[in-house]
Amino acid sequence: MSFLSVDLQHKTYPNGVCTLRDLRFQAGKGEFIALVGPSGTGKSTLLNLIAGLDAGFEGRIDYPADTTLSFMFQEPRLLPWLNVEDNIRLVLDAPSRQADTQRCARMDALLEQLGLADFRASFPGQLSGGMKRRAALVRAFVTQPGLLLMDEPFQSLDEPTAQGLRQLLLQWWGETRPTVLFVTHSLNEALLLADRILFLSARPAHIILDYPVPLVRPRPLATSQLQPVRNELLQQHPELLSGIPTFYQPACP
Amino acid sequence: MSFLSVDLQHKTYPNGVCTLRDLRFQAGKGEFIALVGPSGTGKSTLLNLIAGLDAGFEGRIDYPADTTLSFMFQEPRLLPWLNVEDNIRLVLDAPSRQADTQRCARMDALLEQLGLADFRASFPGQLSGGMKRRAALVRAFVTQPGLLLMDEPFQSLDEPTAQGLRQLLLQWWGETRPTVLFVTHSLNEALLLADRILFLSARPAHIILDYPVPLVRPRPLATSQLQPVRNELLQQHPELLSGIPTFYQPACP
Amino acid sequence: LEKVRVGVLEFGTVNWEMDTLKYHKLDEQNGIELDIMPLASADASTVALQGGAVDIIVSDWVWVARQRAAGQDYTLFPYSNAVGAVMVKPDSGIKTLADLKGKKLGVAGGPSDKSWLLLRAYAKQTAGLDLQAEAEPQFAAPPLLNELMQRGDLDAVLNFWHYAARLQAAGMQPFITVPDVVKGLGIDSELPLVGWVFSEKWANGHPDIVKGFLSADYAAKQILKESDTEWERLRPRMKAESDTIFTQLRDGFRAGIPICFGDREKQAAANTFKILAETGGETLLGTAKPPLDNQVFWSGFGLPACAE
Amino acid sequence: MNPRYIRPVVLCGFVLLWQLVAWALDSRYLPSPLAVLATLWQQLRNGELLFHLGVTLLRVLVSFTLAMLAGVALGILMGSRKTWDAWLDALLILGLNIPALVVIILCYIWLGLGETAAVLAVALNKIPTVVVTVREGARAIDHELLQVAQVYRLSRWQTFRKVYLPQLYPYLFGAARNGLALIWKIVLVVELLGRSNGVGFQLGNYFHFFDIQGILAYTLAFALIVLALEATLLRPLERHLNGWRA
Amino acid sequence: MNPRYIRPVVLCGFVLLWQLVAWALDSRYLPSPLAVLATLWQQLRNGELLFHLGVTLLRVLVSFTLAMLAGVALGILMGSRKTWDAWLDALLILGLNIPALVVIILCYIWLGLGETAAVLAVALNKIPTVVVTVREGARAIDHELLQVAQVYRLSRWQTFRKVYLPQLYPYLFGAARNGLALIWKIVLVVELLGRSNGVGFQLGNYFHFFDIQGILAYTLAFALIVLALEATLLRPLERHLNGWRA
Ligand SMILES: Nc1ncnc2c1ncn2[C@@H]1O[C@H](COP(=O)(O)OP(=O)(O)OP(=O)(O)O)[C@@H](O)[C@H]1O
Ligand SMILES: Nc1ncnc2c1ncn2[C@@H]1O[C@H](COP(=O)(O)OP(=O)(O)OP(=O)(O)O)[C@@H](O)[C@H]1O
Ligand SMILES: [Mg+2]
Ligand SMILES: [Mg+2]
Repeated sequence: MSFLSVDLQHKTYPNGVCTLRDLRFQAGKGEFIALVGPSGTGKSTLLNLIAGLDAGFEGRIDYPADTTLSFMFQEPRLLPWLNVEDNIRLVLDAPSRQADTQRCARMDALLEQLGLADFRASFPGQLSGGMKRRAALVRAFVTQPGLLLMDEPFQSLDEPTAQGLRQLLLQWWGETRPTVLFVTHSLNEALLLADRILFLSARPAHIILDYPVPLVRPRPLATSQLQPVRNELLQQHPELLSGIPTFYQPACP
Repeated sequence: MSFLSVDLQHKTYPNGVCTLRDLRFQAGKGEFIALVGPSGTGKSTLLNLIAGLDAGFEGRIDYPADTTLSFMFQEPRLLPWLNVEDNIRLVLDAPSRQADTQRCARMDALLEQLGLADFRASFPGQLSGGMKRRAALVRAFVTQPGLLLMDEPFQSLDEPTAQGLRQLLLQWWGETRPTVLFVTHSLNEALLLADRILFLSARPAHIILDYPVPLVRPRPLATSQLQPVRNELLQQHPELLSGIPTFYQPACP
Repeated sequence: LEKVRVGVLEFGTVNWEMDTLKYHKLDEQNGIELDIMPLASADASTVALQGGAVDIIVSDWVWVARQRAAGQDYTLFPYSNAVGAVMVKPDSGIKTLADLKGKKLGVAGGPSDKSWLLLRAYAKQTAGLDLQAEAEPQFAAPPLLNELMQRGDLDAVLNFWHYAARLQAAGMQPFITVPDVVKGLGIDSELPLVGWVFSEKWANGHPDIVKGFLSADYAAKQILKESDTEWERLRPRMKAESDTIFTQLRDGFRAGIPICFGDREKQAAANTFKILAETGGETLLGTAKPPLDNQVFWSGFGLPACAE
Repeated sequence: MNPRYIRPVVLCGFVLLWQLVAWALDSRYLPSPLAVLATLWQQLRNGELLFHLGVTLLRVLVSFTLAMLAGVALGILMGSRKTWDAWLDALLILGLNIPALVVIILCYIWLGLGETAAVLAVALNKIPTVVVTVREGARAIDHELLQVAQVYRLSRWQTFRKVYLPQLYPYLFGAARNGLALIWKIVLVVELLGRSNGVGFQLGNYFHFFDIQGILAYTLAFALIVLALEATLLRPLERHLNGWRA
Repeated sequence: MNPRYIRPVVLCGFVLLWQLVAWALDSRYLPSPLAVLATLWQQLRNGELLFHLGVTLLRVLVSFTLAMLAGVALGILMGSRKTWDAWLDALLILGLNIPALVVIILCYIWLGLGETAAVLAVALNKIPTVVVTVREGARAIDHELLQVAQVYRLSRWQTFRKVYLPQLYPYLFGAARNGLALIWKIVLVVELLGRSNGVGFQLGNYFHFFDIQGILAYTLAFALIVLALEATLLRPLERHLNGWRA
């Protein structure tokens, strides 16, 4: 049964840039989907449309109306005038999810796990780039969403930290089973995390390959063990990561 | 002969966070140095100090006074009210480097190479995350600096694009030979690009390993060919990428 | 010809006189050249005098007395006896001063206005009524008071004569005039309140100018007193909405022309000053104290009518 | 110098300078601060100052509150909705540029010589200036942060309080400071034209007799109140709200 | 509706409503727009309006320019340097809250009843309000962008023009609009108290006779000028400068 269904004819920005065209896919409840595609094609735009932040497009996007959302934006987007803790409490206090002790405990645990426990009272301007990103991750994880949108969440973090966070994400996903759309530029990361990978073309974006990851969970953590799958995929579809493909460039209407 | 000499006793922010402590190194003219270290340790802080943006530290940083700088910040930091072209022209018009036809041609070439030729007239708010980053790269490359500071420049770009940019950077570095300090979280990237890699400890940051990369140029581009060097390094120094090391945590004075 | 600069309200009554003076070239005939600086508010003229932009303005002698006490050497020569009146509606039922009790009484010129203080003294003396406390005085700008009166927001209004004249034309009745009040207070003489004000030092330095100006002005007054055609000429300046208002204004003006200013009048002023001092206190007089400084009045000129 | 002492030092320096110039000029148009203080003290003792100042402050308070509420609401509306802006903009410009005098007279005529008219006249004069400032703030709002609020389903009130308002603070402080000053200026005219008490009424009297000493005494009293308000309320509040910028 | 037509429609609607109310009330305190226009036309024909308006506009122009220049410079200084702020703040608050009347009288008395005094009095009244607004803007400046300018060694002028100023635009527009309105208000008082021409002088005369029709005619003339200024200068400029926000 499909939980999320995306059926876009096209999305054109007011300045005439056509980003999405004939992009269609469905996602089952609890499915983990990775989105991979060249820079500037329309991945963030797609997440924005799904989140309901932009209604100016042709097509339909459907999922149950009572779904709670979390969105880890491409930039951290913390409120600069609230300290780390208040930034997180803000979404905890939203009417749909009154902050209870359990949620607060969850926040404390997450801050601890992501190495921010000593920086609860710091303002975003006093954090490093990676720390801001981690604070935004806490904010996205602390609410328990039915649909989780993540836009390159682990960029700009050192490898050990990123790896730890991937594990954390998988563990948490296993427990509460939200539907996840996960934008990444790293094929390894996608192979490690997702049930399915959607490869997007260059702008205007559409899906050039819908790839179910042929790996059982729990998956190997070391890159080297992903290598065979990766190699096979790239052998079958050499165009996937070959830079900006030019074989499909229709004009928008 | 050393071009840049950094001799820091410590850097403590007004709120008491001590980020750098006993951090010392020298860089020769034209050397390409990569900085690798955990998130939140003080890499960006270090670049800020070197760029002269923050004078509140104990220690000395020396390089020739007439050195021209380029700084690719961790975030793109484009001026939102200027379009892509004007953002770049702004630094071209700085008094120290009057925009001449040669420089303008260079700008055009770079915009073309980085896939921004069609977006010269777009404002930063109309670009994708990766496109902003590419525009900031053009800005950093177009001036011909003696000292180039880059803070995770290729994050948030798809792999083919990033790989292309690495080549571009190397080619350009080979031509004009600026001294480069390059912050990255990717050991592979560091191995591919740098003459030396400085591994930083967790906060307060100091250098735990000064590693001269034992590879001749031109280097292999495929990750698999870097693997032996990488493995050997990690075998000798297993603590390097083991997350936040805790063996050195002296208090600041 | 010597220049004399006079600051007057552009549409004030004084400017009617200045117009006549200029029109008949009375200034040249008296050896001066009149330079009129039109202004838009009464306060503007005092600013102009103190700022040295004009030589002569119209103000009242209480003001002069107070300025003298504060060290300014201003002096005054009478210009008009015409002052205000309390106007009421014919059907208002206000017959005596005592009837003003609890009534809304509009007052022009603020709580330190001479007419208002004299009225208060008179009410106190004859009816034992403290108007300040027992009536409801409303201080506001004169044109505003006129409008509010006509709208019925006020029961009575004490306003300057040319505003009162307009009210009379609109059907209101004078309930008591300021001359009545003065007389009632036992001051048995014509009492000018406003006059030409100038610096004593300047006047001593230019006695011919002052004499020339005052003579020319006297001549203009005589024309206005006798000639109706002169008034027809002035009519556009007066902005009289109707013939009634026009007549009221003309007659009011004529009635206010001072005839004589001698010792009797000065004594009357001194007596009035005493009463004002009692009622107005320091708020009105500042550092000035009775008896009235003799030098308040300029003695370098006499009105021909009472030369004897 | 320790910044905490700078302000008092500046004020003292200012008074000292004034005293010196007053001595040097010895003009009645520049009374010495001592003389002004003496007048202030005397007016304070006989109760007049407190009475008139109290009345005026009450009017200032009421019309300030009115004007800020209406102005901020309208400013946000016009700054965030283009259509509303187009509809109301012309009227705003008219409202902004009607001379204070006209509004005051019309209020007095239509509503009678009362407190309502006075307070309303002041508020009407002030509202457009608040709108103009706040509208600019609302136009500069960061939409990316509002998207965060939308995605995480913050309540309208939370969004306003925590996401919207902090971006308006600089504009609100500007509007409040200028507003207080403007209201004070207009209240004086309002009182001069049609009230029987208040500082404006008193100043009118003083002005008539050119009693600059009295004028300055009342000015000083109000200025002291505003200075106190700045030091105890506005500045600490602003410092608190701007803590994150440091 | 096409937004380009909204403003004219609103203005026409406003005039229509006014006409209707004027008919319904039939009061001399609310003359009909037709009557006001007739007065306007007549005053225009006999040249008085153009003369007085011209004189006033010249004063407005000069003092506006003066006040904006001084105010913006001081505002930036105080907003970006804490020490300067501490030193000048108390004086700013004093300047802000001195009644317009006091400044005007003192200027007239000390400088004589001339144009210099008039223009200076207006500018002095206005400067503190510009400072207060611009100071808030300068405090909210983004330092990360200034760092870009510093690293790439932009000249001081470039940094100011391209990096600093664009962040101040919303504040400058607020200050300019409010400034124009405030100056217009004060210039009227200034003219009322000591000039022999200008709109304030004329309004004083009309007030003398309670000629609301005349008062409104002059008000209308000025409002039309400001509306034209908005439509041809301020709004297009603002749209141009805000293009990037769209
Ligand atoms: N507000 C906007 N107005 C106009 N064009 C826009 C706007 N936002 C994005 N675009 C254009 O839409 C295209 C897709 O942008 P989007 O941010 O979705 O890319 P992306 O796939 O997320 O890229 P990246 O990996 O670099 O973040 C880009 O070409 C961009 O120029
Ligand atoms: N303005 C500031 N005020 C106070 N503390 C700061 C400030 N800027 C940075 N810090 C602190 O200094 C430390 C180092 O920050 P820095 O940005 O240099 O880290 P980094 O090594 O660049 O990390 P990342 O890889 O996440 O970007 C962090 O702990 C951060 O909290
Ligand atoms: Mg994106
Ligand atoms: Mg960093």
